[in-house]
Amino acid sequence: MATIVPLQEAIATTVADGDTVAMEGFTHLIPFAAGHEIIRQGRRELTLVRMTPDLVYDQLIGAGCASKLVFSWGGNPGVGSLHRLRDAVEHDWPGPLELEEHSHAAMANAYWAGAAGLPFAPLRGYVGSDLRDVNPRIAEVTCPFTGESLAAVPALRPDVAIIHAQRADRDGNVLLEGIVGVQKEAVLAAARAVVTVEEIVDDLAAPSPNSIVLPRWAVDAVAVVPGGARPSYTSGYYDRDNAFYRAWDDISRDRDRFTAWIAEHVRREAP
Amino acid sequence: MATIVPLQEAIATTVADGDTVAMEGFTHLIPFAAGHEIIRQGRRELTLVRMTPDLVYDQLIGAGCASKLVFSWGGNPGVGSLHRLRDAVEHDWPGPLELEEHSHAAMANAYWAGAAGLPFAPLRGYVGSDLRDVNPRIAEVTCPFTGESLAAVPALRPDVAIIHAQRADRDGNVLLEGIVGVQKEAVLAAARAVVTVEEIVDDLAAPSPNSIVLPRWAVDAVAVVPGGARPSYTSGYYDRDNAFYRAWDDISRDRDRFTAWIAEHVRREAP
Amino acid sequence: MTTGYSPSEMMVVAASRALSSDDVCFVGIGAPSAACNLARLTHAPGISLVYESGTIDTRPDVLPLSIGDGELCATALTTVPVAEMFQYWLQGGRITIGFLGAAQLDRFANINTTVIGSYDRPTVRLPGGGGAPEIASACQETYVIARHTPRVLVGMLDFVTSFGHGEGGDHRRRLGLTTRGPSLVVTDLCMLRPDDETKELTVVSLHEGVDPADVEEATGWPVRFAPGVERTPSPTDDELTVLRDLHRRTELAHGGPA
Amino acid sequence: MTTGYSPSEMMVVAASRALSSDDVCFVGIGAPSAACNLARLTHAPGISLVYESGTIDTRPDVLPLSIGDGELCATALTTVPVAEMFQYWLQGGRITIGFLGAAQLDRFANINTTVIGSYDRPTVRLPGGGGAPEIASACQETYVIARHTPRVLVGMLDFVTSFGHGEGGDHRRRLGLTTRGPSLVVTDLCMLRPDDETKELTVVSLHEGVDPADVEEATGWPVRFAPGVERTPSPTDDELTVLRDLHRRTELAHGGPA
Repeated sequence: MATIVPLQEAIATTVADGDTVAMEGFTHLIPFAAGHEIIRQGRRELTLVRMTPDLVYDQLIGAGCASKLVFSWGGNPGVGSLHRLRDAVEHDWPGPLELEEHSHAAMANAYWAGAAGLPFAPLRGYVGSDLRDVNPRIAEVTCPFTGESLAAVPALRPDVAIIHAQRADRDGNVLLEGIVGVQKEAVLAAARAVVTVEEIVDDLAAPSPNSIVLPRWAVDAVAVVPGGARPSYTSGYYDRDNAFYRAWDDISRDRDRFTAWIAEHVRREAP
Repeated sequence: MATIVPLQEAIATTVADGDTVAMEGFTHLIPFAAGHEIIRQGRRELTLVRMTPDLVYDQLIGAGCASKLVFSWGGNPGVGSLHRLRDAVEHDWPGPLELEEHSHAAMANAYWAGAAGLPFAPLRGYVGSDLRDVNPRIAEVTCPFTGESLAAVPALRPDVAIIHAQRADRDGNVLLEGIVGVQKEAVLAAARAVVTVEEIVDDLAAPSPNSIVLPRWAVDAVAVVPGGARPSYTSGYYDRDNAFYRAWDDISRDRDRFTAWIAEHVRREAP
Repeated sequence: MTTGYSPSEMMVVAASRALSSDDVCFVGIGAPSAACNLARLTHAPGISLVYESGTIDTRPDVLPLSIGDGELCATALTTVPVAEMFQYWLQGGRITIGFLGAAQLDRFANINTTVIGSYDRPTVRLPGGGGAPEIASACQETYVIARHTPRVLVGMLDFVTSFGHGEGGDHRRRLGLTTRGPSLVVTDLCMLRPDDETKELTVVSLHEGVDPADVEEATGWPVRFAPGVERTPSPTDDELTVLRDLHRRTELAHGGPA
Repeated sequence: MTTGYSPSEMMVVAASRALSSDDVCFVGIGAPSAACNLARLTHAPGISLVYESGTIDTRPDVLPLSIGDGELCATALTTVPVAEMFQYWLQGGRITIGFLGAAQLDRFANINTTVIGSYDRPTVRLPGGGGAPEIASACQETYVIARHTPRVLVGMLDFVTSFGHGEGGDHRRRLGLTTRGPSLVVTDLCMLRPDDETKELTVVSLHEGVDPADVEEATGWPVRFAPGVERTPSPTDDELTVLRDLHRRTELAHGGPA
């Protein structure tokens, strides 16, 4: 059942060293503030799960929080590489990073299976792709009716899912709208769920009966963090800071400059 | 690609004798007018698919349109039996009716698999149920990761799906809202899709970016039929005619009275 | 039986008392819906009611006639597609209590809602399983509400639609089920719970005015009584008032008795 | 090369011409997005553009910098969750044309977007497959857009991220694929299509000012030319105007060149 707590407490009570953590958000609603809090709390040996490791994972990886990454596309969208991710994979800095690499379809299906309480998801996927050879967690399953062979991926079941949403009500029911990505699936697949929100309101004021609403009993902690998705965006609140995404290319290219940036903008600054 | 045509043409060009037809709608938005048109056109030997055969299937069965029913709950909700369905199963009137019987979870998953282009769906289902013994289309599949045995059902892939929706725009894009049931899945699982709507509008005016909208290229025929879901309801347009649902219990109990009702209210009356 | 309330009212009130504000209930139409909404309007205001039509945390002012009434959607926190309801919310293990009705119920709380007689040529074709087979396996526990007659509580089911405790003992565990299964049966005569060991339904509480002999006579097997069987407290004035108001609003809304 | 437009503009214009109003395109960021939106704003107003972030039939006024830009959602007919996008819309077979980019491309239009060098210790770690492996198999056909250099069009891929025609011939059919696969590759020098029989990419059209020798030099394998190779018509004034307006609006909106 959701409790409304400060961000520091939300992270401290849900994320431990060695946990598997899924911070989701598909360009939209990326939980940057929560990621920064994990860096401040100095978590180590995390397995980070995310379809599109964005700047937030580049920062967590560069800050030494992660030992493994489960992902399907790791770039700075429209800009280029994630240099901290590349440095970890290419040069083991600040430490080695194990990769479990999927396609988007497989990751989305793996979250789906986790949310649906299934041990695996079948998909028509990976046909002819070498990803099958480098990821032992891609298997086959045979249709019992047609005999067709399909790909199978194990359900994702993170210890913690962390997402950002537009708002919650005072009971902790959460609303998100716009591009909703795989956030609902990540929350339902995880053992614990943390949601940062722009604001707490009396009434969620769902624009239609079919918006994505997560009931309070599907969430563990809600923390109010206005701007918690910056430099990504929150539809209805603020736009994506494209200039920062471009600037990150330079900031992150150099280890020292990156470290200085984290020290100044993350470690020193609590929200 | 959707074309906007009269109901008579929509049914005549999509539904043939022997077809598998799924008319969906979960209490809400049941496509009665389209069902009546099928009766008027005298279709025979249909396999009718529907999670909850409602009065509309009682009418189609009693009128002799169906030779098989794929379903998971066949009653008059809150009232009692579907007498025409029972008469067909118990006494072969007006002809024998083969049953393929599932649970709701299995039917919903089977539509999901059809929409998702998969040959089957895995589910945690039917544990300890005798339904496994009477339905050969319930199989087992083993998780390639955990070794767990799960139930599997074959994808539903109807020849035609027929639904009712609130409105379409002039291009044939369709919007439904409220209780949306399995209509999206039925439409996407089917080879052909027919949608009756309350009205054609210039702008769908979706209340949120996440309402259920079926793009014009997922639909074959759209027919304007105001009141096309009566005596069920269309959220935002008219309420459920609960009195008719109660009255149906008497009308349908007797073969002659049923036949007279169909002659007067369905065969004689084109919309 | 004391006057002032009907056995059916007693049944609904007794069922409602078994629910708490922390519960997330998968609710069926009829008596389960009445019990869940009575609980919500009395001692369990925080309870979350989920209907298989996709409505989550709904607060209907009148009882639904059908599982997909507009009232359920209009008063819900959110409404999801039916496939999602069964995949994420039921199968995903989010429901604490599933409420089931039964045409036939056996001593291990297995349920038949499919056929009376043979499957291929039934005497009575019942509506079928609907959501029940998976409600019975996926919810953390299930409550059953049934009229107490020998035609309902039978010695042997004609068909097992929804698995309860099977042949008793650890049968659920042997089938790989990790959920608790039927933990309470409420009838218009009494309340029964499965024995800890054998899982056979055992009378734990008799409603006001009901004798053990009444229950024995109305049960299709030699029914057992728990040591120190209790007396179900009669409905309170508040419970009866709220329940009757609910039914009155429902009749008005639906144009006839529900 | 004639003046008045860049090779990159020629590439985007040539790709856009291959699209029609009846197409439903699964669009990637960058050149594919420019080509699809150019088609929508010129000769194919009915085209439906689908982005993997869940936006269906979107009509952005500026090109998205990322696949989940708010502009895509705000101008979409509808937006669906990402799991649904991959399950119902891509895997469900609803997409006529998938657009792919490539870090490396071989003569059978197989694509590498994973690593340069070895997988375990790469020289360059590329972003990875994203949606491409299934776009390559589930769409009715795919178009590839790539810069024409020997580092992109290579003799041998370091890694097959997305399967094209495999080893050629009926390799797709042997793997159970019923879709057509890559049917067109558009570069900044020319257009290539797979040979009907062998499936090897064959130059079918040279852009204005490009000689066969230019293409041979820029291709990492001994590239074949179709008999009667054509000359790609230069961009029209209208195409260039619309494309440049699109880029100008995009730069303004994103605060820098896209």
